[in-house]
Amino acid sequence: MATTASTDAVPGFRGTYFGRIKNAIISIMEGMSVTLGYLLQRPITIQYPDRTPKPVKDTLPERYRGILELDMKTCTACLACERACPIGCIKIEVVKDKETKKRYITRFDIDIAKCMYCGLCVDPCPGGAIRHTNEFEGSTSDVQYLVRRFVPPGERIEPAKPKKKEKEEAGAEGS
Amino acid sequence: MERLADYIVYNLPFLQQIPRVIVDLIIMLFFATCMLLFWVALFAGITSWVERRVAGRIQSRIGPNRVGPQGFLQWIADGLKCFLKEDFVPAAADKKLFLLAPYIVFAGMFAVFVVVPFGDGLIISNLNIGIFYVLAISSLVVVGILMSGWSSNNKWSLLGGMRSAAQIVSYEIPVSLAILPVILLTGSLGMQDIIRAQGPYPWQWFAFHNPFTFIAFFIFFIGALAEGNRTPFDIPEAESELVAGYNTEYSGMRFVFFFFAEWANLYIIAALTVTLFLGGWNTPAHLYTNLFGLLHRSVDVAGTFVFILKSLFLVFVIIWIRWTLPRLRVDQMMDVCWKYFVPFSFANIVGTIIWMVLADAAPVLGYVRYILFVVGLMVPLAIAMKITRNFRLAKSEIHLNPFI
Amino acid sequence: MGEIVFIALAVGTTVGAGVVAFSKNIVYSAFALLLSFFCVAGLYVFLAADFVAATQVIVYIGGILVLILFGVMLTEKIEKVNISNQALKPFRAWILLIVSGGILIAAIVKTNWITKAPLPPTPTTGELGNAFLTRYLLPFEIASVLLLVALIGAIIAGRKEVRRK
Amino acid sequence: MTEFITEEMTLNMGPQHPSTHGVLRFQLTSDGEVIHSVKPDVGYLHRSIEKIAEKVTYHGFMPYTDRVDYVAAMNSNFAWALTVEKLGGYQVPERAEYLRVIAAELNRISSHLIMLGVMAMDIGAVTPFPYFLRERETINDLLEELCGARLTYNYIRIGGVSSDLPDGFRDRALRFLDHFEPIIDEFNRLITYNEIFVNRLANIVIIPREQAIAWALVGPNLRASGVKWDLRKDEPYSIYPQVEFDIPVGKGEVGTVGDCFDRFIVRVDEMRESSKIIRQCLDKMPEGEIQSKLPRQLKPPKGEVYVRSESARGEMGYYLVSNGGLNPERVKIRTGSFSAMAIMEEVSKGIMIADMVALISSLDVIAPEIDR
Repeated sequence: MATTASTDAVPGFRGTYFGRIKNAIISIMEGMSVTLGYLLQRPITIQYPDRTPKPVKDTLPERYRGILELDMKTCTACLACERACPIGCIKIEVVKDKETKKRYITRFDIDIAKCMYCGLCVDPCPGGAIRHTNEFEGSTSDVQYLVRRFVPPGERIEPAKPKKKEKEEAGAEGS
Repeated sequence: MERLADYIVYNLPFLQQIPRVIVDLIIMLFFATCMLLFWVALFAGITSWVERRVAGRIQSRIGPNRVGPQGFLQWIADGLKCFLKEDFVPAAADKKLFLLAPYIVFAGMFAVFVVVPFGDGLIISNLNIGIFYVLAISSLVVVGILMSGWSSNNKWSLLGGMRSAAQIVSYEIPVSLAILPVILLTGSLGMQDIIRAQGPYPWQWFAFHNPFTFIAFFIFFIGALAEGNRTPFDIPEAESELVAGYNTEYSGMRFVFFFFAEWANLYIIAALTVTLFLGGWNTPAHLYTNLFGLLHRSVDVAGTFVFILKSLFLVFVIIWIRWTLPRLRVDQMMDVCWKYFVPFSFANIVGTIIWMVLADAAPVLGYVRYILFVVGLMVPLAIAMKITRNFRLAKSEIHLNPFI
Repeated sequence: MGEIVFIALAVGTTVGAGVVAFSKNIVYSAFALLLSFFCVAGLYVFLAADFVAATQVIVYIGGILVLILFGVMLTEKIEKVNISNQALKPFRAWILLIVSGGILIAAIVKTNWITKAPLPPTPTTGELGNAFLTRYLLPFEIASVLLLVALIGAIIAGRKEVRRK
Repeated sequence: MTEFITEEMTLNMGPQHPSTHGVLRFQLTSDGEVIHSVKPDVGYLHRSIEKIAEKVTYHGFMPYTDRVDYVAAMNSNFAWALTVEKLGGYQVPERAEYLRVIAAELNRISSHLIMLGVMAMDIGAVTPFPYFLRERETINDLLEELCGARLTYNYIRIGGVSSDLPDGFRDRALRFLDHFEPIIDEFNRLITYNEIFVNRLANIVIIPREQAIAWALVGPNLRASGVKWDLRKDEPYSIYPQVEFDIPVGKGEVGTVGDCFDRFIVRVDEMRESSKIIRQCLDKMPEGEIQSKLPRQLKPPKGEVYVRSESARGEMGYYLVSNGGLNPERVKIRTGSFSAMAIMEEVSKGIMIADMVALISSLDVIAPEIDR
């Protein structure tokens, strides 16, 4: 009982008595000169959102994966994006008109609330219809407003004609 | 203060009808209120803004800059917010003590201002036990902190309260012992006497008087940081260990009181250090009063200015230290106190006594203060050199404008 | 004016002491000491003993009270707020109270108290220091040695096996 | 002398506690400041990522691997890609390999920066954290240019990477590294060799070599105990055999090998090595394809495979069973943080609460990586 450990075994101590004082003085002065140096430098933060030199949206790189956007004019309704989406935030409904034998998109919803911006839907899109924008501010008062409906309810849109080459590719992927 | 009271009574004859004790009491209460409203509250608030701005720039951020010009009114906004918040008492807390604790902490801090000098004659009460009174009355803070820690009925708070009590009680010893060399040299405990015993020029300050007071200066300053729970001794409120220590459960106004006390304490640490070691309000060229004609000779404007300037510089140093250093562990904090500060401060007392005897015999020793002053100058010089080196290595650019 | 303050201080001291004795909560007892000690310090100021008053605060509040609080907080189940401080053997306590109280009251009534005019508040620090180092040097040194012995004893008693990796 | 028996106090550290790095809970029994036992309670962040893997495609699981270890998402991506490629025998173009390594090493630096900053903050120094984050921000900008995201990259694809280097990336990356290498020295001056910091970490919670191996510590935690084991060298994958770099191990610089300080300094040194790797890769990178031709819907053959790779938090292993269909049959992820949690109970007896905080951050645990 009452065995005390020697100073060396106590965690966190090293060096001699005066050595430690010296170390403390030197290292604290080193540290304080670094922090004072930064006090004399320009801060690197920017003041989002209203005091940035130009809108943050414009400073984002080209590949930035923001909120998804769809160009209905080039969409071929190949459903590749819906298949690629791991979450299932893209919902496409295509109907075939029995009279004209034409396909129509009746629904193309992207649920931005679910979307995790992974970019997997952009890769397989043959015409580049679906793509990420630089838009990243999506806050709304209700989560249901985040469902982007690219086909207005009740309407139907005729999909674009896929080009020959891409059609083959689209066929190949089904294998 | 007495001189001021004399002056007021002399100029307002109707006061002479009333017993002098009551007049003194009223004047003192009046000045205490002024002190609280126009100095402590203002200072604590503005310091909170300054600290956040300095911390921001040190961390390469901007800091608060939205409320008012350059965010200067941020402290009012924060204060208002806290006053309007719900004063929340945990269900399992001991309500009476929980509600009382912040006031005791605050009273302990605020009562110190009674003897903090602001200039020649500008002191609420020049008690002849001045510095001893500071040590005594500030021990109220410990009780308040223990009270808050225990009554919160939260284990983290309890640990914080215990840590704080252990820390403050321990560091009271080296701090008191570091004051003793100064008292030996002065022969008085009164704050104004201590300041008068020093001179206006840096080498006449007690910090540079002899090697022992030089060490005592550092021991006092660091020990005072520990007593005020400032980094690197912020162990009681170590946010990464104890969530927030003894004030974890506090909210609203009572929470503000703790921080009010903390920021007021910043000024107390600085002012005491300036009083004891850095020459107080002594001004070089006797730029004495009458600057504004309205003020009586007893109000020393230039001295007050010098005193507050020195104190503010030390406040900046404290902030700077806070945003640089990591935190000690609780046993290391004790280790620093008992194994380093206490022996050194004892040696200082003995050394100062021997020095005083020797200095009487050999006046040559009086020149040591110039050497020590040069040594003291080396510290900012060394830091400046290190900063230039850092800038060179990291290819940084200087940007001095504080307003962004 | 002076009397009002004096009575307030006296009442404060007594009430504080009363709470210490009668409170059911040991922590309340400890904190009530704060009031008692503080009012005693005020009484010292009345006696024109400013240095003693400050010493009272620094030693009793800053030192002893904190130690007592430490002791109380290290007691069992301290993290539960409502610990009761039970009264034990009230009958014997009453006997003791009556006997000792009677002696005290008798002493107060019988003593021929000297009343003096209030002393002017003069600095006492220097005189105290001189008295300690001249006339009362021996008691002062004996007290110091005793305290030192107690300190060393406390350190030895409080030492615990350091068990670290 | 009689030994005092003191009552133990049960403390709940977490799930909401500033230094548990996420939603993690420790049940401490302590005698005042000294901890008697620690019981980690994990699972607060369980998101069934392994189960989700059975419902999504092989490509589709890639974004989920970002969420396994969000601080070093690129390394997590890398590990999944390696696993599926090994199972399916898919080839990866050489340029893609270089791109992967560049991205993974940049991410390793940024992950270590977070760890070092957070550790300094847990020890009480708040200021290093923004400095470290500032450097991390530059890396994030680089990776954002590269792949379009700052945290959950989803850059590496099975059989390649999603995009080639953007214009001027090489110059910007080199400029960053030129700036970053002297900054590491500045970090060291600011915090690493600060006397208080050293005293807080040296000789604290020493994990000796044998114990570290026995409890299956991995990555920097293992190397800090003096074991020179790095999958990039010992079980090389990708193009790591073609680049030169050292494996920093704990040397007990200020205390004993395997203490908290070693776990800190090993990561500081690893950042230098990573920067060396990136420089070499940027120089050596060949021109060519970045993605091999693979079908859109992967159907690897039936079988099972376990692939491990060196993530920022040590070995990250994916065990994958395929039934030949579109979705994996079973995925099991083995992470560095999880094995670090196991040793917690063993080594934390008799330390103080403040050391506990240092231990948690020195093991560099990321709560979502423990629970997955």
